[in-house]
Amino acid sequence: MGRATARSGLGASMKLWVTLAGRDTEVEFHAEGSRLWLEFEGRRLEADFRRLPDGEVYSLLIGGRSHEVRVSSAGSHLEVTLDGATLPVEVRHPLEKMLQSVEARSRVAGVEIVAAPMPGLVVAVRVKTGETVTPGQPVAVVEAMKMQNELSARHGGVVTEVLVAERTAVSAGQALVKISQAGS
Amino acid sequence: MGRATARSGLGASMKLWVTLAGRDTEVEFHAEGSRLWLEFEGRRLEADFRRLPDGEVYSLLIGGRSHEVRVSSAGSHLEVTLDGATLPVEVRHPLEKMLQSVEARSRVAGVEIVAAPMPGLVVAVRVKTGETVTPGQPVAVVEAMKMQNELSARHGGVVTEVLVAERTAVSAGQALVKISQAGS
Amino acid sequence: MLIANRGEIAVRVIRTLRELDITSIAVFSEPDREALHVLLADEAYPIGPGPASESYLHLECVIETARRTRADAIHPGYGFFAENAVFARACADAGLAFIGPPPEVIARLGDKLSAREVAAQAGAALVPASPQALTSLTDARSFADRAGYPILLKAALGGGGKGMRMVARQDELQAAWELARGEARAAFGDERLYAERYLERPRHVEAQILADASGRVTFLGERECSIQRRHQKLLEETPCFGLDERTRAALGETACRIAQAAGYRSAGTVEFLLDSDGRFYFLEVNTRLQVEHPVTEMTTGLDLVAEQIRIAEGGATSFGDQPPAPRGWAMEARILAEDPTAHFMPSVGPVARLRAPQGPGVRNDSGIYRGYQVPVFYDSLLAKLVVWAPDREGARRRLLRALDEYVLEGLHHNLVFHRWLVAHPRFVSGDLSTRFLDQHFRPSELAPGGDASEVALLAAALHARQERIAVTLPDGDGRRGSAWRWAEPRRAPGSGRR
Amino acid sequence: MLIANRGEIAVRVIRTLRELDITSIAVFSEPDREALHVLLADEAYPIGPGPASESYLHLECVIETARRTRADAIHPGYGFFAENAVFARACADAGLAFIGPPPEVIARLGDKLSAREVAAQAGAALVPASPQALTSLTDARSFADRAGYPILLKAALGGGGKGMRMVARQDELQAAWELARGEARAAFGDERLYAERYLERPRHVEAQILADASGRVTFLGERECSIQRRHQKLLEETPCFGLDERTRAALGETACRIAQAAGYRSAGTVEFLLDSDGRFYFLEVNTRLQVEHPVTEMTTGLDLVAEQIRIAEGGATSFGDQPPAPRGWAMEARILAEDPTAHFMPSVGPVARLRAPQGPGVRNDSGIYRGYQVPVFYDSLLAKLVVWAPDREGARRRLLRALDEYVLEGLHHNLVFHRWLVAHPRFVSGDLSTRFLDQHFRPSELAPGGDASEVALLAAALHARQERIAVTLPDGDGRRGSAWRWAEPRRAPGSGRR
Repeated sequence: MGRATARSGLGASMKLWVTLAGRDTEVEFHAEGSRLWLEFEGRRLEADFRRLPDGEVYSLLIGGRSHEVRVSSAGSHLEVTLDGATLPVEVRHPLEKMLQSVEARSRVAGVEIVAAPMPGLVVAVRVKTGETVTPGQPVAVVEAMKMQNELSARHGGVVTEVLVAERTAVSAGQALVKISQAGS
Repeated sequence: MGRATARSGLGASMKLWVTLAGRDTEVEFHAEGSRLWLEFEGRRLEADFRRLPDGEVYSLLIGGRSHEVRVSSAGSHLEVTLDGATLPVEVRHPLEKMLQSVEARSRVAGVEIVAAPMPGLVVAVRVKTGETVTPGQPVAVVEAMKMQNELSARHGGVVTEVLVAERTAVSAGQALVKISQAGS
Repeated sequence: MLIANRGEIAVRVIRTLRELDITSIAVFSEPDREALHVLLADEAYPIGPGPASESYLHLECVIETARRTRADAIHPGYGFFAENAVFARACADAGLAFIGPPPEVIARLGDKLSAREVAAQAGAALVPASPQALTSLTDARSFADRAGYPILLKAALGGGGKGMRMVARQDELQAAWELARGEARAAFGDERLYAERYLERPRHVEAQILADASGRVTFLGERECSIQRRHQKLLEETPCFGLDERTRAALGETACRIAQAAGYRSAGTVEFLLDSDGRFYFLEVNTRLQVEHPVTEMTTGLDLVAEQIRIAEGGATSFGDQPPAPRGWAMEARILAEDPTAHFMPSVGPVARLRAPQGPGVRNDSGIYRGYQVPVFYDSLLAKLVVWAPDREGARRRLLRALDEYVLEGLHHNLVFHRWLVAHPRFVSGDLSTRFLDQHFRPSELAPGGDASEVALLAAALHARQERIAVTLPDGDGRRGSAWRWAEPRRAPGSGRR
Repeated sequence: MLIANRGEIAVRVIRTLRELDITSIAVFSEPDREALHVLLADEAYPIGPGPASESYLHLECVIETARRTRADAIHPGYGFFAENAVFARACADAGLAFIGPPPEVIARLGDKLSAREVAAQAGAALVPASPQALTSLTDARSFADRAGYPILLKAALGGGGKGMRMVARQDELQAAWELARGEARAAFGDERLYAERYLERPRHVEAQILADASGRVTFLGERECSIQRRHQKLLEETPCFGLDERTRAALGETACRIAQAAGYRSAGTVEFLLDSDGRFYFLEVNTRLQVEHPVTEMTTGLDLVAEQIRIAEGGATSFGDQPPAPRGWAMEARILAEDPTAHFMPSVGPVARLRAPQGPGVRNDSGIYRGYQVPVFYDSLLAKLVVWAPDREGARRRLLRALDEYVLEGLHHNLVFHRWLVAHPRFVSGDLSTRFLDQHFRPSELAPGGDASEVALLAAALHARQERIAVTLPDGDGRRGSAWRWAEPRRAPGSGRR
């Protein structure tokens, strides 16, 4: 893979593609003994990436700067937590990236699902099947942690299904109301 | 086992022998639904023993008193840590206890081994093979964590073997000097 | 002493009880079996299932547990029964000392309308408000028409922002009315609302008072609590920046007069709105220990829970007639299980990793520990991060340092929000009001900067490389094959090997 | 700024640097790659293998790292290079500001013998001592014969109890001489010893001073550090119990005069022995930040590291000529990886579980975190637990509460020792001396009480029952078979089943 300039067999030099919020970067690794350099975007920095004993967490020294990061797998991508923020990063082998670029995607469009953002209790459903809702119109109220949260339709359209009754406990992500988007 | 008065199959009632520093107690368990009572030394207390998510640690509510305990296995016995102190406890099935009482033990006697109490560096060996040492006589100095620790013979006798040289790194429990006890 | 509460405040009370050599008795609901207050208390007893109404708010069960465990007294913390006169009376009837003011004082000040009467009689200025509870939406509409929009709807028994809604225009009134009533019913079992005129850019300033058993009232300094979201305080500090000595003294005197007029005992807080012209208006009295009491403890050196207990025992305060002069500056950030990047949506989950900040001038009051599972039933306050320094800028920098140092993973929380807030130029300059977030907060500003993105990119690449190596297997010809760890099936047969 | 240290003190300095917006640059030895100071610093660089002489005490390597990372200044912490004049001079030569006094002051005060000269000239009383370094055992013997036993052998460059031995009788002299020289050589690279008369029941009291860039010296209160084991302080407090105001003032003035006479700059500590008759004798000057500096920070509200940096930048202290009056009482317990039930044997290992105490009046300064592996190469200080309260009894009770709350598992430590100490009647009454442990400490008193034994018995039984159930397997006839988890083979074939 990559440039076959490996000095010492395993991992001496390799390359990966990483993508974060549209930023698409090639990272090349060069290992020499116990030291490791990264080349990316025309720069070259020494890296020391050490798994800490306390969970899925690393200490990363990159060009001397010290960072503590958590990296965890989230389905097809990785999630990196640092300084309290979590960032989704895709990592790909260069070959895989080539293949992906020719792949097409189909999307289920035209249906909006209003879902519970977190576990809680449905205290009100404000719409009925067949009713037309406008963008921003409240459709349900979910109580969680003593606060009542009003959930609204984002795009609006016609309510095709009401999936929960009032006073029902719901889990995070559970669909409450389906709305067929106007025009689709 | 024990009294076969179990109401609900598994674990409804059972008995164990526990020993701590010579105190030898029979503990009988009575489960009723999700509640559990312990009978021991003529007393009966309700217990709620819950494993905490943080390691091998339990929250124990015993007669309402709240304790946080770590219980870990140490070979043939258990070690219970509470309030910063670690106590060794033996737990036995009643049948096993009966069998053990008829067992005899052989002991290797008459040899004293002076061992490194922790990892460190041997900075001095004060005795030679064949030398007679008195009880309390220093035999070696091990430096660890910047302190020099003088190790002495407990019983004394004749040095039969010096197992390390000065300036050697030693690990915890490593034998340094063997002493054949006078009179054995 | 039994503590009829949970979370950080139960832990807070247990600490003082231990220092005073008083046995601490915790109670817990089923999902709270592993909560920190259960672990730290001397004794702990179950009182029912998760919903507060069946456990922490189950009056008979709490009183019965206190009786059964032979407690002499009950500390209610804040929330739950803290401002419930019926509970305070039930304690007295059961021969238990209630750590707080007498039931009739709670009743009189707990009802916002009678509290306003007391305050008015004591000479405090009031924000124009409906003279009694609104009986209908029409009532609310006619008050608003008289006083002018915007108005504020508030639960008569309210507190902590529950059952409170701002109404900017007439067409918002009906929806707000219903939401506020729903919340008031759910939180306090009483759906009565009242309304008041909404000031444009007020600051929320409150006076900490302590009334001893003989009725002597001491003012222990004010707290600035303007940083709020939906009437929920997020960050508090003491003293109040820019408050001149005359206004501070007047505020303290007014608070003491109100407490005296009400026959107050124990620790209490008199809340005011401070207008931009320096005038202040009485808001309400919180007849309990406040969430934000630690900032006052930091500047005065007092333990307010210990003072409450002394007073309940019929004694004087620890300082008699020489209250300590407040020293330096303190700030408190409420660490909530809420995601500030997603409309402050509450979050539950395990505390996967926790390393609280330490070092000079830092105090943590927390109800969580590593591995602890935050339950869904209660409010979202995980911990309070409190700092002290000789001056405001020192405290601000210390808070920022402590926030940077805070490691809390496994659930969403508002640490990035506090970092944004404490670094905000308007916060730095002390230009605060209860509208601060409306005016300045944009969730997009919480997005991590360019440096963080780069670090995340490289960390992900390094992790991928390392995990890949970790699962490599020998391959016959001396080279190695590797498998990717994460779930997505590889598309190219060669891409998983090298 | 580069921090030429590790552990809790490196973390301590990093915290202040962050508050001052100064980039913190950590250095680390190989076994310290995962240490807390590496994680918390802005930047971190390797400087060599585990032994201090090849890393933290490798002068060229430290200076070269500072140069390469374009640091302007080096903070030495305590220990390592903190009192090394050669290092301070090397910093100056490399254009780096050394955070501490000038090299010539370090040299003059660091040598115990010339320090005694300075003190004597400044009018301080001295404990009778050998006028210069002892060149031989014979020298030592003749000093002891003149001054009378017991005597104390001390490393000329010593500190922290290293290279220090008490000699009670003549026949102990030779062994002590050799051990002290060995330790002195290992710790300071200089085996010179001197000797002094050993007072019978003295207290160790020290004065914290701060000398600004213009040479103005301020006394910031004393610290009582009598609780020692082998000359290693274990618990410190401020103020010093029972010290009358006149003696306190005299002590402070003497300390300031000594500092002025030496041309002192930065933070420093003048140590005295306080005899039971109220007279005090100069011991030595520690030309660095002390381990126990936080107790002074608690009562004065100052950040001594920040003050050091201000002074190094050529500025005045933050308080000018109005030093803050110390307020209340502070105590510090040193949490060491030493087993008090086994001759305080050092312990290494992983921090398997950690929950530091929190709440009012508690400060933690710690170099550890959960999962951290304590390495064998450095000293055994894991953390400092510091408390503050308005008075000594309040601070003592708070410390006891915090010690009770402390969860630290995975290696041996001295928490049970501190609990014993802080609850001891002689400690409660303030009857302290440097012989406290010799007189009162019996390891057997650390054994847990009867209640703990009972809880341990029951916990073990419950664990056994639970583990047994946890590994039960279905058995054909609907009953269940179970296997014991621990290693010992079962003897009776039936005993593992029921």
